[in-house]
Amino acid sequence: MNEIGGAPLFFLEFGDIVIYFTPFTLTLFLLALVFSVFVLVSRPERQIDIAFGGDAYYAKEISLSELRFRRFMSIACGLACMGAMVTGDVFDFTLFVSLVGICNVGIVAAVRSRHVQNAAYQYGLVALAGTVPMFAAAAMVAATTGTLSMLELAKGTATVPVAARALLVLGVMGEGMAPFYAAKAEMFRAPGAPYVIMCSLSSLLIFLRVAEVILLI
Amino acid sequence: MNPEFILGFLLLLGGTIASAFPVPKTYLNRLINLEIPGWGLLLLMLSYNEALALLTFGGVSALSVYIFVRVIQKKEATG
Amino acid sequence: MWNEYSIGLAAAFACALVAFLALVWERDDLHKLLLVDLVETAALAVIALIGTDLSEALILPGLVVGIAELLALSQIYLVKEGYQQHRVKGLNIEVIMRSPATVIIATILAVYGIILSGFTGGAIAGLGIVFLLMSRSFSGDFHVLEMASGISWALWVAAFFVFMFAPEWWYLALMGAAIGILMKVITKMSLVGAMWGDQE
Amino acid sequence: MIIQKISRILSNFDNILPVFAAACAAMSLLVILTLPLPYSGDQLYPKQIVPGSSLNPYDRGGPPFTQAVIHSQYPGNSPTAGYVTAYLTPLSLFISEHTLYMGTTIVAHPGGILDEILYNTRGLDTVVEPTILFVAFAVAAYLFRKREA
Amino acid sequence: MKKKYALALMLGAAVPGAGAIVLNHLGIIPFWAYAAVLIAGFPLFLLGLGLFWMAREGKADVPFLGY
Amino acid sequence: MIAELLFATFFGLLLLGIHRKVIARIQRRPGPPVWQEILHMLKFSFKTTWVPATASAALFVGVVLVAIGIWTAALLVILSGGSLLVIFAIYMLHKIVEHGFGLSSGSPYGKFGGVRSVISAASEIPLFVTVAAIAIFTKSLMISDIVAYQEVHGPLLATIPLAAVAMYVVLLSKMPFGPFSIVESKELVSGYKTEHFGVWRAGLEVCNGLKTYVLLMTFILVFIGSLPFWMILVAMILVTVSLSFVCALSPMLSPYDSVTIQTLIAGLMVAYVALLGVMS
Repeated sequence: MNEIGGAPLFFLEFGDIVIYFTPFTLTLFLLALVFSVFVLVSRPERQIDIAFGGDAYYAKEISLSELRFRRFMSIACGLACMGAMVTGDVFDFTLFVSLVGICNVGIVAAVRSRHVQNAAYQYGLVALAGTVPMFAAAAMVAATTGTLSMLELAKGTATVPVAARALLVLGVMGEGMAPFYAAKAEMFRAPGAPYVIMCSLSSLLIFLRVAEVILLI
Repeated sequence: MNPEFILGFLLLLGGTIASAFPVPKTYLNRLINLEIPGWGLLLLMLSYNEALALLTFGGVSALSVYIFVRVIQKKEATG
Repeated sequence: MWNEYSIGLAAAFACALVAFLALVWERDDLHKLLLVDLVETAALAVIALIGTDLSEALILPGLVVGIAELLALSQIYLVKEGYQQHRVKGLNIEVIMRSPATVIIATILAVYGIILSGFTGGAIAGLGIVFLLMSRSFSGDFHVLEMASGISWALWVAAFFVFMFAPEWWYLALMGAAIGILMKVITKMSLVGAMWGDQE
Repeated sequence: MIIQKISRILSNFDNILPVFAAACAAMSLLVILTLPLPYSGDQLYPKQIVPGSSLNPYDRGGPPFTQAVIHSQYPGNSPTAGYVTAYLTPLSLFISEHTLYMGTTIVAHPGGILDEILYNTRGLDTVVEPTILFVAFAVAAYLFRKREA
Repeated sequence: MKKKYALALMLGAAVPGAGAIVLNHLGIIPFWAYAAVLIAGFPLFLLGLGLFWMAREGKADVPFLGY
Repeated sequence: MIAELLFATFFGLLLLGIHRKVIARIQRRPGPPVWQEILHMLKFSFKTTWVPATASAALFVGVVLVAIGIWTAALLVILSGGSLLVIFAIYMLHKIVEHGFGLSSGSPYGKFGGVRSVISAASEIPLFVTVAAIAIFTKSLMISDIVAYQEVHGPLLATIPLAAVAMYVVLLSKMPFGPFSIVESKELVSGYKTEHFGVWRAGLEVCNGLKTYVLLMTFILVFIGSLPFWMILVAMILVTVSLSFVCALSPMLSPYDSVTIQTLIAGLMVAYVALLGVMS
């Protein structure tokens, strides 16, 4: 089944790790790029909170150092996403995904709200625990098939054990956490729209990519 | 299957149980028990002749102990 | 077909099972962090079971991811619990406080690390510096450290591109990469040491 | 209603780690049940043990500045693969000629099989991985420094 | 936003788009290049059209605090 | 292509109008005329337009462009018979557009809409199930291959009805006024679109029209197969009407319950595909 995301358009070879673009991964790559550019050029919004029981309202401001740090983290997250979208190596993919996880933690860790930090910590723990099934999956792929390259695995000469695929999905779930939505939503209450959007974008992107990967290998 | 392999896995299993359910359950106790599966892993790497991984694991696990001790000390300083 | 690999895998996943079960019932945040560190060990064991040179090349990144996230999370923990302000005076062990032994151990580790160079060397030499900074309660500014680590990262990436696009210069690339990554890991590790001496 | 109970558990973020850990534990159990798995004989970068060599666990053959044979995925993509493996710095050459214990250091020294894999054939892994290190330490350093401000 | 700029935006998106259609029909550029121009151009064209056509200009405000 | 794009926009908006009308008739209200949504789109482009003072300007405008852009891309993919996975990717990424709309303005209502959109991320998982189930049978995910497969083997609707149900639920969760439309429920004013007014809102309406058209078209092509063009349009209207019945007759769920139900559906579907995979 080579036609999962369309035929590869071109390859970029870094030794054993071959980066390749299919129409599918190219679409995702471009979206990650577009949102990274948004992060780069846009100022954060000033979130308005209304004090109930009166007409008072106040805007939350983000300090300059916090802004710089979170922008840096968001861009790193965008780059990690782009890498995860196009890499053609299972272990490299897991590394990019863990980079996405730690960047997501970083984006919200700088927020001063105790509530958000709590959510960030819980999410960080899940992200760290998620690396375990992911690395285990990559190691099992290497041991049972003798290769890590998705292009080789897609040829179908060696069968990847179902357990390894399931572990890979579980690990990416830990990093991206779509069904365990709670902490991510709490992280979203933090001000700084362009940055928190990157959290959500990255988890959607790695989900889409892992779906392709497990269908491919 | 050489002795290092068997011993490594026994230590890994025993150490995991010991640090998963330490008695009494204190931070330091658990941290010290964490060293046992670490040793198991070292023996396992030794049985596969992975000298460099072994060396790095040694360095890195020492570092992680520093990190944990720092956190525990700060927490305990509250009293 | 119960080969050595499958037996090892069974044992490693049994460890993971036990550790994850402990994690299910754990409510304390710091205990959770310790248990997550325990779980990482099982993952490393699974990677080690490949038993080729590749497995070593995979263990090193795996280790680094673990320690890096651990450091970040421990710092988040301190901030979120409000323990950041608490004064902790160095390491409360008499022997290494202000004694020449610290310097000697640190020097040995650093020199050995530099001889090793590369990845492992960075970790070992970094450990030496951590040791030194811990006992000396260093509280200088990080800018120098961060700049050094940034430069070494750039050096390493440049070396990587030389390997890929101008392979005839492999010797240069090898030296650049080895030194770059050594510097990079040392500077990052020494941050841990610097964090110890934060009573000021 | 059962659905409301489930949503109450899932909506509290203190519960996500236990839920995820439970999922992982269940998966570990399933993996154990699917064992045994075959171990592929055709591995990349296989280990060769040359007893008696002073570079023991890491002797991959080849004198300095010649190309050793290593089994990589795409040999065509890295034409210099094997040079790095065979290269010894003057210092490591000296140690390997005079002692039997070079094996513990050779690979980390510039030149050696791990440098070959980490820097050359699987270099992108190593680019990503210091980046993870960098990002995580940046988070820690930022939070640490924020207290001072 | 001045109407002048909106018009420029609209034309700036429309002209390459129309060009891409023609070139694709003549077989000079491949389908993907045409698609890329269209995907980037269509939203810009729509917004430019809307802003130029009827939208009135106003001073920036915080609309949801008006009640 | 431009003609198809414009047609898709207007026909999609017409479908949304029909949706509103049918719901209204079921609930014994007269309801708006069926072209109401098209009028809406035109009306919004006459209105005063600026960027709110508190908003993150680049993002505020950028998401509108992205919203229209991704659905234009989806239409192109479906017309050229490209990969189904790309369409589903675009569908999932529509979530980001919702977050962007909700969060970029700084308004509390928009923010709550955005946060709800984040927590309902589980609603997309049945999509993967659909993809996986289709891949098991057709061995390819190119829409042209899937259509060709159905000409030989008959519609996939008969082969894998549960996968069709999964995708139907996904469609349902994107229709306004449905049981899962927690992102735009009325206690949030208009949810994530509250603060996008004037031309920005007109752009969003264009995106909604395109989205509806593309999703229904995908559903029909993938599960029924190739039909004459007018038949496809009729089938799209029929599917819309059936969706309207569901929307009109079911209450809106509370946010977390909606997510839990979607997660449970997703879990069931995963089990179903695992079963399919084992059997094939």
